[in-house]
Amino acid sequence: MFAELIEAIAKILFIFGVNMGFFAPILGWVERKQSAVMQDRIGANRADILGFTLIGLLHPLTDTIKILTKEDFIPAGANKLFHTLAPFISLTPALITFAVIPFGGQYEIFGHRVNLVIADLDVGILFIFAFASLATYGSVLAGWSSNNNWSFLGGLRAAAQMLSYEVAMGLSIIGIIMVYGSLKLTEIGAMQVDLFKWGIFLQPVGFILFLTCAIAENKRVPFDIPEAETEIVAGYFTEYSSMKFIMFWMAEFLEVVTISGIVTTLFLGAWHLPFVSGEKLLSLFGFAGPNLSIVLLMLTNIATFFAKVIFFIWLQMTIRWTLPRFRYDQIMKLGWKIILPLALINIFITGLVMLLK
Amino acid sequence: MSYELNYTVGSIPLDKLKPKKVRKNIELTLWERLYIPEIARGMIVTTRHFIVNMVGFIFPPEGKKRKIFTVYYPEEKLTIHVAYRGRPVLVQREDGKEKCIACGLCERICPAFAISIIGGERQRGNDMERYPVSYTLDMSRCVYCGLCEEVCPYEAIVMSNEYEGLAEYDRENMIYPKEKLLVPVAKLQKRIEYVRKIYGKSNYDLRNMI
Amino acid sequence: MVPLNHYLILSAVLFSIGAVGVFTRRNALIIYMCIELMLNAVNLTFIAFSKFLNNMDGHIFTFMVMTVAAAEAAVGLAIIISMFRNKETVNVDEINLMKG
Amino acid sequence: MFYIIGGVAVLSALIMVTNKKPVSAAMSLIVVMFCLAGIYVILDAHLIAALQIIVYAGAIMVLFLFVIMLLNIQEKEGRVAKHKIFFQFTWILATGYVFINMVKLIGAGDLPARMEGNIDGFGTTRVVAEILFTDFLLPFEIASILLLAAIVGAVILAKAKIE
Repeated sequence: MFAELIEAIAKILFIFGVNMGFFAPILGWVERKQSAVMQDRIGANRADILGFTLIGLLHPLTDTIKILTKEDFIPAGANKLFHTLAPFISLTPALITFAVIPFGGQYEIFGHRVNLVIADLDVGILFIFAFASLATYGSVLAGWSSNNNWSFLGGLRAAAQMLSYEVAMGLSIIGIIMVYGSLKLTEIGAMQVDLFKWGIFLQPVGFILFLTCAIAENKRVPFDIPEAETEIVAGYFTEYSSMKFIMFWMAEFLEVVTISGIVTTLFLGAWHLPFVSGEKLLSLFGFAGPNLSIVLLMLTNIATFFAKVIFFIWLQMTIRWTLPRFRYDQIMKLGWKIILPLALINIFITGLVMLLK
Repeated sequence: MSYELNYTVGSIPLDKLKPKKVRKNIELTLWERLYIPEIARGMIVTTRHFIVNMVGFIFPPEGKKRKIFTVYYPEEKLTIHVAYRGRPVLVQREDGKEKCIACGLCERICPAFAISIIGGERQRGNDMERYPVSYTLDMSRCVYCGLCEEVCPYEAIVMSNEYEGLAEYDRENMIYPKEKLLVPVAKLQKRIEYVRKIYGKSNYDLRNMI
Repeated sequence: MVPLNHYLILSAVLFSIGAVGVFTRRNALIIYMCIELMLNAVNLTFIAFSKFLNNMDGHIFTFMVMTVAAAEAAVGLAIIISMFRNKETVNVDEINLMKG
Repeated sequence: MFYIIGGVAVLSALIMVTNKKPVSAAMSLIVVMFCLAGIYVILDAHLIAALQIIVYAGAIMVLFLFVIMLLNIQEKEGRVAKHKIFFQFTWILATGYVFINMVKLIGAGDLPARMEGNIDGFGTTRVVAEILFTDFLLPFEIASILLLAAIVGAVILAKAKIE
C-alpha cells in the first residue's frame, strides 16, 4: 500500500515535472528557434545572464517574468467569473489527459510491480476524448466572456471547429481500436512490440487523419482560425494578460505534448524500440544484476517514449511553420466532407480486412 | 534634364526581364488535389532548410558565411541607401548659417503639421536676406513623408539617413529646435544630389544661378 | 456504501428541478436544457438500478437515452435557430402560432 | 463522496433553473453533467461516465453554447403575465406533489438489496459491447437510423431560408 502510494506520487511528480518544468517552457523556445532555423534566421538569442546567452534558452525565463509582472486586466463589461475561469478550463484538460498515457511498460522491480502510467483506466482513449472535448469550453467561454467582438468571433469559430473535428477525431481512432481490440492505452502500447505491429503500419490512413484532427483540436496553424492574428487580433484570448494569458499559452504547448504522446502510444509503438525487443535489451543489461537491469530497461523505454514524443513535437512545429492558414469554410469542408467520410471508409475497410482474415 | 533609374532584378536589367508566366484560375491536378503529397513537398523544403541550417549552427562552415539574413543590429548595421528617408534636417551653409529662407512652404505642405517657422531678416554682405528666427520640428508628429524636402525651393531641408536615437521618453525632448536640426552641407551632399535628380530641382536652384 | 434509495432520491430531485424548469422558464433554450437534465436524472436511475441488480441492461438503456438526447438536441436546436430567424425571439410565450 | 457530488449536482441544477443568463445556465448544466459522470464512476459504470462527458458535456452542451452565442440572446425574459404566474405556480405545486409521491414510493417500495458479487468486469467496455451487439442489436440499429434522421432533419431545418 505504502509502496503503491509512493509509486503513484512519483509518477505524478515525474509527468507533472516533465510537462510543466520541461516541455511547457522549452516549447516556447523551440517554436521561436526552430522557426528561425527553418526560415534562415537566427532567432531569439539576446537574453543573457553575465553574458551567457545559452542560444536563447533564457528567453522563456525572461518572457515568464515579463508576463507575470504585467497587470492582470479584466475588461469592462466582461463576465468576471467566466473570464477568470476560462484559462483554467483550458489548462486543466491539457494537464489531465497525460494521466492515462503510458510512458513505459510494466516492470517487476524488487518484487514490486511498477506500471508506468498514472491511471490505467479501462476507458483510456475515451477519457482522453472526454477531456479533450472539455478544452472547447475554455476557448468558447474566453471568447464569450471578454465582451470583445474579436474574442467573440474567435470563440464562435473555436466552438464550431472543435466540435466538428471532435467527431472526425473520434472516428479516425476507431480503426486502431478495432485492430488492437482494446481501449486501454497500456494494452495497446504493449501490443506494439514488433515493428510491423505498430499502428502506423496497420492504420496509415487513420494516422494521418488523427494527426490532422488532433492539430485542428489544438487550434494550431494551419487550423488556427479561432486565434487568427491577421483577422481577429488574437481571437478568443485577445483580452487576456498576465497569468491568464500564459495559461492559454501553456495549454497550447502542453496539448502539443499530449498529442505527441497519444500519437506515439497509438501509432508509433509506444515505448518499444524498433527491431530490439525487451528481452534482448534485458540480456544486454544482464551485467547489472537482475533488478538493476530491469531499471535500466525501464529507463531505456522511458527514453524511447520521450524521444518519439520529441520527434512528434518537432513534426508538429514543422507543420506549423510550413503551412498557411485555412479559411473557415475550407476547414469545415475538410472536416465534414473529407476527413469524416475517409474515417468511415477506413473503419469499413478495417472491418472488412479483419472479417476476411 | 531627365534622369533614368536603372533598375535591375538580380543581375538582369529591367528592360531585358521577361514576364514570368502566372497561373491564373488554377485548376489543380489530381496529384495536387490529394493535398497530402503537396504538404509533404512543402515540409521537405522546410526540413531541408532546417537540417542545412542546423548543421551550419553546429559546424559553421569556415570562410563562407552562413546563408542567414539576420543582421545583429546594434553591432552590425546595414548601409543606408541614399534614397532612405531618415530624420529631416536643415542644411547648414559653409559659413555656419542655415540655408533656409523661411518661405513657409514646408510648414504649409507638412501633412502632420510638424513644422512651425518664425521668419526674420538679417544682413548678408550688402543684401538683406530672410532667415528663420526659429524653426521647430515636432518629431513626435513627423511621418517621414519627405514632402518638405520635395517642396523646398532652396534645398534647405533634406531627409538625412539618421534613424537612431529618435525615440524619447519625454515628448518635450521630441520637439527639435533649429540648433538641433542643423547639419553641415558637406555631410548631406549625396542626398542633395539625389534630390536634384529625382525632383529635377537643379533647373531652378536660384542660389546657384546668382 | 450508499443505499439505492439515496441515488433514487437524488434522481427524483434532479428530475423535479428539470420539470419545474420546463414549466416555468420561457426561454426555449433553457427549456431544452431542462429536458436534458430530466433525461440525465432518468439515466442516473438506470445506472443505479443496473449496479444494484447486477444487470448490464441499464447501461444499454442509458446508451439509448444518450443517443436520443443527442438527436433531440440536434433537431431541437435546429428548430430554435429557424424559429429565431423567423420571429427574432426564443421566448416560447411569443411563439404561439403553429405556422410561421 | 456521493453526498458531496450529489449536493453539488442539485445546487448547480437549481442555479441552472433560476439563472437569467443562458450561458450561465448552460455552464451550470455542464457542472451537473460532470457530477453525474462522477456518480457513474462511483457506480462502476466507467464507460457510461466517459460517454456522459463526451456526449453531453463535450457535444450537446457545446452545441447549446454555440447556438446561444450564435443567436446572441441578450434579451431578458420579460415579466410574466398575471394569469401565467398563476399557471406557473400551479405547475410548481404539481411538480412538488409528484416529487413527494416519488419520494414516498422510493421509501415505501421494497427496493432490491445490493446483489452480492459483481458480474465479471461490470461496466467495462467489453461487457457493455457484448450485450449491445447481441441482445440489443436491433435497438442499436434503430438508434443509428434515428440519428441519421436527426442529422437530415437538423440540416433541413437549419438550412431553410426566410422567404
